[in-house]
Amino acid sequence: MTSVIETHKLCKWYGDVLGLNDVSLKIESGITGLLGPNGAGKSTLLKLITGQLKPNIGTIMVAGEKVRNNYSLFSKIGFCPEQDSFYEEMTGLQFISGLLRLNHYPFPEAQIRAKKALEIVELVDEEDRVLRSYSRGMRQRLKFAQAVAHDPEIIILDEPLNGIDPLAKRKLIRLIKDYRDKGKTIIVSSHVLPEIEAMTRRVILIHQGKIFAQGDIHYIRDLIDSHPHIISVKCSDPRGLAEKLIKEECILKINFGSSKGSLLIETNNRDRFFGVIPFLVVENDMEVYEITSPDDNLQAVFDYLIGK
Amino acid sequence: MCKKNKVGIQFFLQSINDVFCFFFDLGKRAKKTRIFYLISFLPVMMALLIKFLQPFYSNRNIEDPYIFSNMIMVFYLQFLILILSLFFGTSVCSEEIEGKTLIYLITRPISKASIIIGKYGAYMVLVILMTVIGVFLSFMILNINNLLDFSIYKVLLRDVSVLILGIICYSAFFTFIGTFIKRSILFGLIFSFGWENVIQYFPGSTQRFTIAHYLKSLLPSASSTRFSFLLFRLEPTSPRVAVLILIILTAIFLAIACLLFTVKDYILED
Amino acid sequence: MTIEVNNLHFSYGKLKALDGVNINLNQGSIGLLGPNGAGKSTLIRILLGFLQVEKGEGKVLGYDIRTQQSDIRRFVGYMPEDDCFIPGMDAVCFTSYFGELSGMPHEEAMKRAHEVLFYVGLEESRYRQIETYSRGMKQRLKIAQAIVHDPKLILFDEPTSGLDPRGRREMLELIMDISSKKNIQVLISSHILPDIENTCSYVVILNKGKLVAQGDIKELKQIKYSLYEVKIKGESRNFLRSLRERQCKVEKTEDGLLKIYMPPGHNPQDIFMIAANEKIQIRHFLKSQTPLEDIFARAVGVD
Amino acid sequence: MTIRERGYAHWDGELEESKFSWWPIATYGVKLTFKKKFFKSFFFFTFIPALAYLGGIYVSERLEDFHFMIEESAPFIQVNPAYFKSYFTNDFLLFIIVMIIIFAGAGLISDDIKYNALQLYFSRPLKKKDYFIGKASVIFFFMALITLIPGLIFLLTKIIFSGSFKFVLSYPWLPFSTLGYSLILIVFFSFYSLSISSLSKNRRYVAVMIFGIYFFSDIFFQIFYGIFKNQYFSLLSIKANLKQIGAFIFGQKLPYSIPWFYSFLFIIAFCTFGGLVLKRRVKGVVIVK
Repeated sequence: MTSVIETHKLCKWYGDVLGLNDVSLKIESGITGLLGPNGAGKSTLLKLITGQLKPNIGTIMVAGEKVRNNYSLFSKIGFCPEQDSFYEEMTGLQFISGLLRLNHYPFPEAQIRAKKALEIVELVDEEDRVLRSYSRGMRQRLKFAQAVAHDPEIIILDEPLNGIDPLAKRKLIRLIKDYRDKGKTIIVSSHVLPEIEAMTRRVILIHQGKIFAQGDIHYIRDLIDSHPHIISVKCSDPRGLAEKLIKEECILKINFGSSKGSLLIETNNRDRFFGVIPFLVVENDMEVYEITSPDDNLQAVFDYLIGK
Repeated sequence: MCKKNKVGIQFFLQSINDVFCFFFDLGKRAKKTRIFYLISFLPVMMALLIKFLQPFYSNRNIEDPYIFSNMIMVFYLQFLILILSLFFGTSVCSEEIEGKTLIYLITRPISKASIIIGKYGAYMVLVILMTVIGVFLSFMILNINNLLDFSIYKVLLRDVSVLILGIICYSAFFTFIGTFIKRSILFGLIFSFGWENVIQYFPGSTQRFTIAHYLKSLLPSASSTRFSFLLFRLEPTSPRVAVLILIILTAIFLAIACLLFTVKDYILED
Repeated sequence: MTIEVNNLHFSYGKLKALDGVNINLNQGSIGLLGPNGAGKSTLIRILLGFLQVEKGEGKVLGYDIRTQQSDIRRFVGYMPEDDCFIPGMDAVCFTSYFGELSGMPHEEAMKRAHEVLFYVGLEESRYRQIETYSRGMKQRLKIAQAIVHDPKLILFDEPTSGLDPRGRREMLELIMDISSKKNIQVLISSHILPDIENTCSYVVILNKGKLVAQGDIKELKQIKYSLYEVKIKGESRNFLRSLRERQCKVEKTEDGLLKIYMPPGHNPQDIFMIAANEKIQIRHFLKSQTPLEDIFARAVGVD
Repeated sequence: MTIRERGYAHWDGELEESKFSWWPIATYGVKLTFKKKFFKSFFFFTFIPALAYLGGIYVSERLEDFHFMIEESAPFIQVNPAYFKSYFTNDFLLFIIVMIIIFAGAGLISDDIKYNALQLYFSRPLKKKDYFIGKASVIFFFMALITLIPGLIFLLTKIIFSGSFKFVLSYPWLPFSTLGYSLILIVFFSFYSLSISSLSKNRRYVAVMIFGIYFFSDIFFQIFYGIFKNQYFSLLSIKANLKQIGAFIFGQKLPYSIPWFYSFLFIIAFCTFGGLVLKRRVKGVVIVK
């Protein structure tokens, strides 16, 4: 697949604070998830891609064209910012149709497109209310409407699901998926793994300004599987279970947790381990209350990748 | 299909017009614009008060046109248009940065220069509207009794055009200041009320370095009177040259503002 | 008795924010639960004296909320919900400033500020300007200024809103450490239920200004019927079929979690037995008592 | 051997009920203003009038050396209460005062409202009175440096240069009037700038308003005085009222022939109005409904 967005050896720092360090990417059409904790450089990368910031080193090509001060490119790009800032005294409809006029749509066409965009994000009955009175979820959806109103090929969303309730989150995820099916290129940045997992399998992991992993999420999951994992098991007879488990060679370490009856097992082969557990429990007729893996989250992936 | 981007002046003017309409609608509705509308009606209120008090001081024989040209005009020229252009000029750029709404503008298919010029134009029209309405009303009030002889309207026209020229030049300068310095309001105040007043005590052509000088040289009747604001010794440049210089200054300031705005990276986190 | 409030009424104009609330809370960490607009923030603001009480009276740490306001504020720390900082200051300066305003001498406040900033985990960025702080660091700074004068009671207003998972976990650990070992009473107002569940021992549920339920979390969550959250790996179709044969109700949530309702009297180990025969891996197995969500939903009447 | 217990440690000190609970607000406020960009160069700029007048005192002592230069304007350099009055009420100093209260004062309360730090202040045992006194003392500090301190320095240098206490003996009340007038200036401008600063969140808006109201009141007076030549219009202008009080306090001829205490009433009325605005605008929580 031809890559829509390409960056080569991209570096950016604010004063002496490092923003981005040597990032080379190729992004194809469909949804690409940009994952990283707060302050990892996600927003900096997105701002560089949309030409809002000047890179100190490196080049960026979007749809084959240079980005910096190439404003005609923006008829093909839709950007949904992270900040929660609006022209507070405008109504929803005026905000969208006003911005559409800046896309050189004549006034009547801008109105129609604006109404259509508001329908997509289900804000039609709030279109005449002033933005000041919008709730956080509505503002987030309005930002999404602003990014897709001019039907761009490339949609860039900076933390679109941040701080909105689960119901609105599900609605927005469905919307983003609809746009993927229309063949758009979408970049979604977030710091929560399940949100991205619900949308796409293609992920870029970014931390401290560097790209740590890029590719299919399951490839990364398996990567995690191979590295030692901590699993906490609460059962009626922890010592008995431990005694049985010692024989398994996939178990690296077992320590007895502080609370009664809890066991912390470190294993390098989760499939093998989870395959054995049901049999052990059934054979020895043990009462198992809980099986959880405390480090099965994004942070653990990063800690592992950074080799902490 | 996205708009075919015809590179060239026609496209540039088109985007300026779009930005102009966007901010003109927004400006009309903004709360601060309404407050400044009230402020711009102060001279009208003053004119009314003067008319109201006149019968009590019948011994004073200052005729009204003199009041208008020497006092109301001075008030406008020296104070009101400065305050208005300062606030609206600097907010062309810093308002977008403080409110973090710049992001919506620079991700549109229009050049950054057209954003500056479009918004500058929108705010100019707003300020000019405020001023013209105020001047016209106060002029009418003060010349109630001789509304019929048409020579006075020539005076009104000249005064209004001088004020408009003043607004355009000052706002261009403050727009440049807005894109250039973070503490733009304070610098603007020091320039317009510190520098432009102190300069009048200096001899020779140092007066050439203020915008106020060219504006005053367009007003013939502004001779030295006891108001401390006016130039003590005004060596006016000829009107045509003054107008030319003002226009050139406006163009230069706007060009620099656009250049700065295009080149600078505005980090939005304050 | 930490907080005692009886028959408290308050309304913003015609909007009734609190009507007839009676609470008396003592030791331990207290959770204040309720949907947005239930009156949680109003209650906290009344306790701090930001708002004048129309009807009803209350005592905080034994001081009356109407008359002894300054005593209350001396011994209470408050972590507000929204971002609040002073431009131009760095973290040490900010924390010691508010320490001094609580009545600490200057040198003591400076010493204490460093100590507290180390505690909340801002040690390496404590000399940086606050504007350059990320959201998580600003939340920690708000905690630092709330505990700098060693208060007896701390009021947290939505401490974990808008944080990434790691930030949330560390924030909750911080709150638990403060409330558990160091005999400081803590009141946490939040609408995120799991946070309250694993940090508080006592919960008060408000809705539309009325007190809907209150009690110790352990009692409220007795086990009526057993609900298990399970994540499996492998062929799930016949695993689910055999579960349903045992009259267990199974629900699949969108992030791949199975919710299995076991009728009373069934042994949870059957799940493992079925998994063993179907060669399914049970990656996550959690017996969750009736989660606060149900109590909350029932109490608030799912609106 | 004790192991330092990890985690939260109590503070063994005692919180005392201090009378000066506004003191930290003052010290930190001044420190913050100094940290602002461009402030140091601007701050030096504010001492120019004081230095000029100090030079004048020196010249007045050495009249015979300079007589070849200024025969006819000798009375100008005569140091007497009129000299003090001319320092305290000249336009340039008042312009500098307005500039300094914009630089130091515009953001005092408006930033607190914008970054909602008010709830942090008032969740402390801090009364509103202390908050205002703390913020006002920041302005007190900067204005005293260009009004009170120079006045006392002038007195001191006059005594030292003339080598005798004759000057003070001839005008014993002068130190008290310098002190009195400086305090009036400071109190007035504190109320003025703090009340406007509490009106809006936007710092630039406050700066324009502080400047606009002061200058507009003066222009308003000049226009009406120009037309009607009635002294009572001087009550409209802030600057005129301050000059009137200054002239009275330094025992000089009043610039406007209206009773001096009218101006005094104007100043008091303005301060109480400012106090009311402050009381209403600054509260622990902004109820946004």
